[in-house]
Amino acid sequence: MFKKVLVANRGEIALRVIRACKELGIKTVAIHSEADAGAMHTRAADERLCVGPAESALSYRNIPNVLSAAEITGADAIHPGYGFLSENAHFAEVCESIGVKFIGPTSENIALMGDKAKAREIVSSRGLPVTPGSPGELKSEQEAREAATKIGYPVIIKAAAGGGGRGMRVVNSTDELGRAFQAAQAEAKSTFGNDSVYLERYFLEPRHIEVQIAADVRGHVVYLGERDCSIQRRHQKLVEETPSPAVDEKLRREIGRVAVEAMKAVHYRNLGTVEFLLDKDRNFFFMEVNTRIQVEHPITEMVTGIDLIKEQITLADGQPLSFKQPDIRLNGHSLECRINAEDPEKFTPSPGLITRYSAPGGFGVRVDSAMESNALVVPHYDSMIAKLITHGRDRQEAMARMRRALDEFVIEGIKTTIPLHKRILTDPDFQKGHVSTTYLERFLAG
Amino acid sequence: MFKKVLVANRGEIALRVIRACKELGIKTVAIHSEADAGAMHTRAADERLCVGPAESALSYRNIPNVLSAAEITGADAIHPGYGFLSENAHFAEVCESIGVKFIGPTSENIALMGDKAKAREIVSSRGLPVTPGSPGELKSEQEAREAATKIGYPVIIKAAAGGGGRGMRVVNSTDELGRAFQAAQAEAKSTFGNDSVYLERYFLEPRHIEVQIAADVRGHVVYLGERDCSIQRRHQKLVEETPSPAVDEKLRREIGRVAVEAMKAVHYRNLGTVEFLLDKDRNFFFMEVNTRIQVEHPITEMVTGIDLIKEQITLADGQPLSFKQPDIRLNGHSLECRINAEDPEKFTPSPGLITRYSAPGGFGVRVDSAMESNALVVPHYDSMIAKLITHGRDRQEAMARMRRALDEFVIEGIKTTIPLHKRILTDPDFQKGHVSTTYLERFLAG
Amino acid sequence: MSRKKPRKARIPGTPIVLPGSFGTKSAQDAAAQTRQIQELIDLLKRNHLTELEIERAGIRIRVRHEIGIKTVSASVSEAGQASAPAVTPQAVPASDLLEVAAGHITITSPIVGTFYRSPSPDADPYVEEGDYVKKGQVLCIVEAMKLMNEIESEVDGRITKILVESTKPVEYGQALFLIDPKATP
Amino acid sequence: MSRKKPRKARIPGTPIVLPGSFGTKSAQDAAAQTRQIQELIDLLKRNHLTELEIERAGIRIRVRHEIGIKTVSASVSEAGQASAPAVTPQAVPASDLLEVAAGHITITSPIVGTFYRSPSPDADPYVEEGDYVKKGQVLCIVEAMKLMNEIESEVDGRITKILVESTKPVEYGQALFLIDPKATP
Repeated sequence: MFKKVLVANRGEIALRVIRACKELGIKTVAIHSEADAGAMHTRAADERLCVGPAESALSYRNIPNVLSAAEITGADAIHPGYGFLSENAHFAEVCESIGVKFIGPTSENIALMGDKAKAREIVSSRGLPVTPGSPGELKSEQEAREAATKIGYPVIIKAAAGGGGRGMRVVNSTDELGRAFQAAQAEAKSTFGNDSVYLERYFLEPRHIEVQIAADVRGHVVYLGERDCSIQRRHQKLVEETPSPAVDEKLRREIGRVAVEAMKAVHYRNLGTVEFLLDKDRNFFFMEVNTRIQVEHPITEMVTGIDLIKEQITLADGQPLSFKQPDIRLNGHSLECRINAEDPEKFTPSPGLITRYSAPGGFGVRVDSAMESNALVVPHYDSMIAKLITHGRDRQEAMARMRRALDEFVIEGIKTTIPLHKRILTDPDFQKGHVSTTYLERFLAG
Repeated sequence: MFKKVLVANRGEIALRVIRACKELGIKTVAIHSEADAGAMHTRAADERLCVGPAESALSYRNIPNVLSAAEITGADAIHPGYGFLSENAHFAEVCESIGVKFIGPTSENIALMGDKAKAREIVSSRGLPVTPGSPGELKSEQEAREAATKIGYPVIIKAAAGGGGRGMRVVNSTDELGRAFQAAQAEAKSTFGNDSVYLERYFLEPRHIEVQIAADVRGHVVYLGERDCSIQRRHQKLVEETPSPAVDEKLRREIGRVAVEAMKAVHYRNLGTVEFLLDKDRNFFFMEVNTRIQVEHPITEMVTGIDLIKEQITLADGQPLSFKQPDIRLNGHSLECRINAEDPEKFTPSPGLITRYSAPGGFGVRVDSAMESNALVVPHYDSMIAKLITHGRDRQEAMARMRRALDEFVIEGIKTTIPLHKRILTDPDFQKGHVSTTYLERFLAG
Repeated sequence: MSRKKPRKARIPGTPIVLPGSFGTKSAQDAAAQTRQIQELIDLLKRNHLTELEIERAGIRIRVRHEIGIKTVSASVSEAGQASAPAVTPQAVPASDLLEVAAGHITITSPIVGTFYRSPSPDADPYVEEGDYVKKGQVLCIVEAMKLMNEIESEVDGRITKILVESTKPVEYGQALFLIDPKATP
Repeated sequence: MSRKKPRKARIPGTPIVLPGSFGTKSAQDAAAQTRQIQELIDLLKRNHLTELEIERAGIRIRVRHEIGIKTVSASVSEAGQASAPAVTPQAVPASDLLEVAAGHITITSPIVGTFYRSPSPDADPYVEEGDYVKKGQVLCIVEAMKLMNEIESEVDGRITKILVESTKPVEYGQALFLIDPKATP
């Protein structure tokens, strides 16, 4: 087993990884930028090291400094968390080359899945359902036009290297295609340095369903149920839950089987998430694979009882999966609300000093956060400051628990999205499970 | 269902009950003494009311004031928590007579189980195993001498109305009996106002195993696994766990069956705990029934997923049990550490202002506490200020999680038992599960 | 201590007596104490507490914020030179409590119940604002568990304020009347 | 801004310059600012932080507590009359940072790596305490990822203190040398 893990991240996920390491008896090294000196994650670790100024490109994303930090502290593995270097195939490769274990999939896995068009192609070639779309990269507007006509409007143009909604354009008719294609290409180029785009059918009111999978070095792959992440604002998830109100046992097994096959096809290792789109007629289509631990992983932990971060670590160490498919039983229901330091109506960031912080507690309530009273929310990074997770015997109980936990949560000094979450949790459509990826937009407008 | 519940308690259990009511959509009334004005439980409730000065006899135990509080606030039920009025049969009876539901067993259940000797007699008469002892009250020293000779030394003399170690005397030989009998009688008289005593065999290094049961008005009784509460100091529990390392599936079913039969014999209603003594040869003996929710109930919630406080409320409302015996599956392992405001070596109380309070979080960690930064631990009541509960897939994981959670727990300004818990959690005997009710005494001496 | 008596009929109200001074030994001490009290008040407000009590070296300071009434009251009692015991389960005797207000005595409810200003719905109120009352005179009834508990005045004086409406619930220690003990008819 | 350069050989150290004053406009302002800084320092210490930065109405205050070195340093920079932007992802230019110490300049490590005082194990150290150095002179090497990065002095002056032992790891921004820029040979 690893003796010392360097955690190449900050905030709640860094703390989450440090906690898992402590429980496994592994020493930890925290890295931090100058803006994060004294942040909770640095105090929780056994060692800490400043790796650069506030800008993440010069600190948390600074590969030479991060690797030097591992070298001089004698860390034998690096956990990248999510964001930053977590889906950087080059970083994973360099780690491997200098003998520091990258806790995640192989660099080949990351590189392959990073090319969304190629990933779709491979999955499709195995006979698995992918969203109807162009087989690969669209070389020209003409190609795009032909593909769109074949698939049928509306379609969506996406950047191959994309994510987070950047480089995407919805096209409703042939008239709109030319301009949209050029705009998407330009945005892909400027955002990702790669103007490669592809095209898919655009679904109205689809659900975002993702399947957590885990794979060991022997090639065993297990799925751990799905997560419904349909509640998004500008492709940023706000509320997640498992099981999905739209997925029954039969559909769960089907989607799970597809996810496992897709991962086997690419010789996937460690943890990953296969994203699907579920349409109103319960057809599901492969979208992409996230090759990192995800923000919303705790809800899967709550219903399976399995610590996914520990599993990542033991899998990276070459150990077999600690469970087999029949061991995975989904107990009850779990919800997660992402609490962001943002104005709950205008969504403008609200960094600053937290003058009072008091997290909810009691049965079925979990808080993953690196905040506390008198902590400073620095403006340089992601605005998510806490994940509030509840678990109940059923969806009703998980929701009731979330409402009372949101009521208990005190964060003063900055604005947060807690009031928005309270509104969502009392919305009749949400309570009935009638949501899709367009739900929040309508909810906010209404 | 009840519209409004008055919570006749304070501290973490009052908050626990208020949380359950909120999740059930029931309004709450907090009562408090003058010393507790502004305590967290009063802020969490919908209404609050001062019922007397600091002394609990004049406030939390003041039956007229508590009932007046229910009357003037229009509460239709009272949850007594543990301690205070929770096992007062008279209080339960008065509640019933004025049409306010007492959330707990019937007053007859409480009265019967409050007489420990009589309870043993009834259980024994059903052919269920009770600790070998006098059949009922010992009228004279001569009766005690005869009973002890029949059972064999060592024996323990206990107050019939007793609890918490008061009025107990261990007798090793016939020479010691006379003095011990008189002393136990005198202490029973002065402590409980009743000099009735009985006598049982005294076991060396037994385990304290208790079974959680739940019963509805139709007479269905279900057991929810056992709790091992062997780690005690002067009969005060410090660490509890479930499942017990000493109980396997077969023994669990046997003890569970006995517990259910005993409760059926007395027409028990609502939640209760049947306490057993488990000797080194895995023989178990009925000791007594606790007719209240217990401090350590959360560990049972963690492994069953069932909210016991909500179950108390719905059962008191006359609803059927929300589960059947086959629904009860014990998932994983759970531990609880009681954090007391005490010197961790001398056990002297340490009331005062908590200058900084930061509770641990993350996966598998639950904190039940009504404390926060700048809260005052008043000297008038119980010293327990927090319950730290962990859950893991197995005992190893629950222990590792407890160690890291204890490391994370920050309580400044007063002394707490956290350092003692850290020592226990790293003790090889504890880690192997080799404990008994004499464990802590030896551990503290060693 | 009258406020500790269990419920029974004719329980006299608990007056809160206003002292001449905080009882400190010098002007310097007084200033330091004022600052300390201000700090406690700030702490109290900042933390949304309703009561805060500190006891150290024979000085006991208690700050209380009645959320309903929106006033801040502070009381100080000095236990002499001897250092106070670490644990003091006893409540402060009522006569040591000070009301930082306009020199009035407060009659508080010794029990939880329902406040009635008259012996029966169609009877006249026991007292009105502006009335002069004698020590021992019945001021009101607090009903609890069907028992009518008459609350008496403990001082001679003039009722300057009736703080609770008839038929309203009252908690333990709730202020019912303000009496000016210096007023004479 | 030299401190933002990616790793390469011969990265000059980042001096921290001591200013003449805090740059405030009047004595009154200065006093208010001192109080404010003191409050920040207290907040910092109370919360075991190592750094706290506040930006408001064109004033930027940054307080930092180097846990290793056990000194408290504070820096203030004024952005003029215009109200500062709410979000400032840019680091403060090095020349605006002030070291509240004995008038010395600190040479810090611009990268994470291993500190070496000499070019090879059997070579003499680049500099010793007491040496006079010229701007541009190599003071040490910080090795990272098998690359030797020479750290140069940015000023003329005398090495008054070497703060790190050879072969020890250093983090980004760690102080390596103190230089007295007023000293002349």
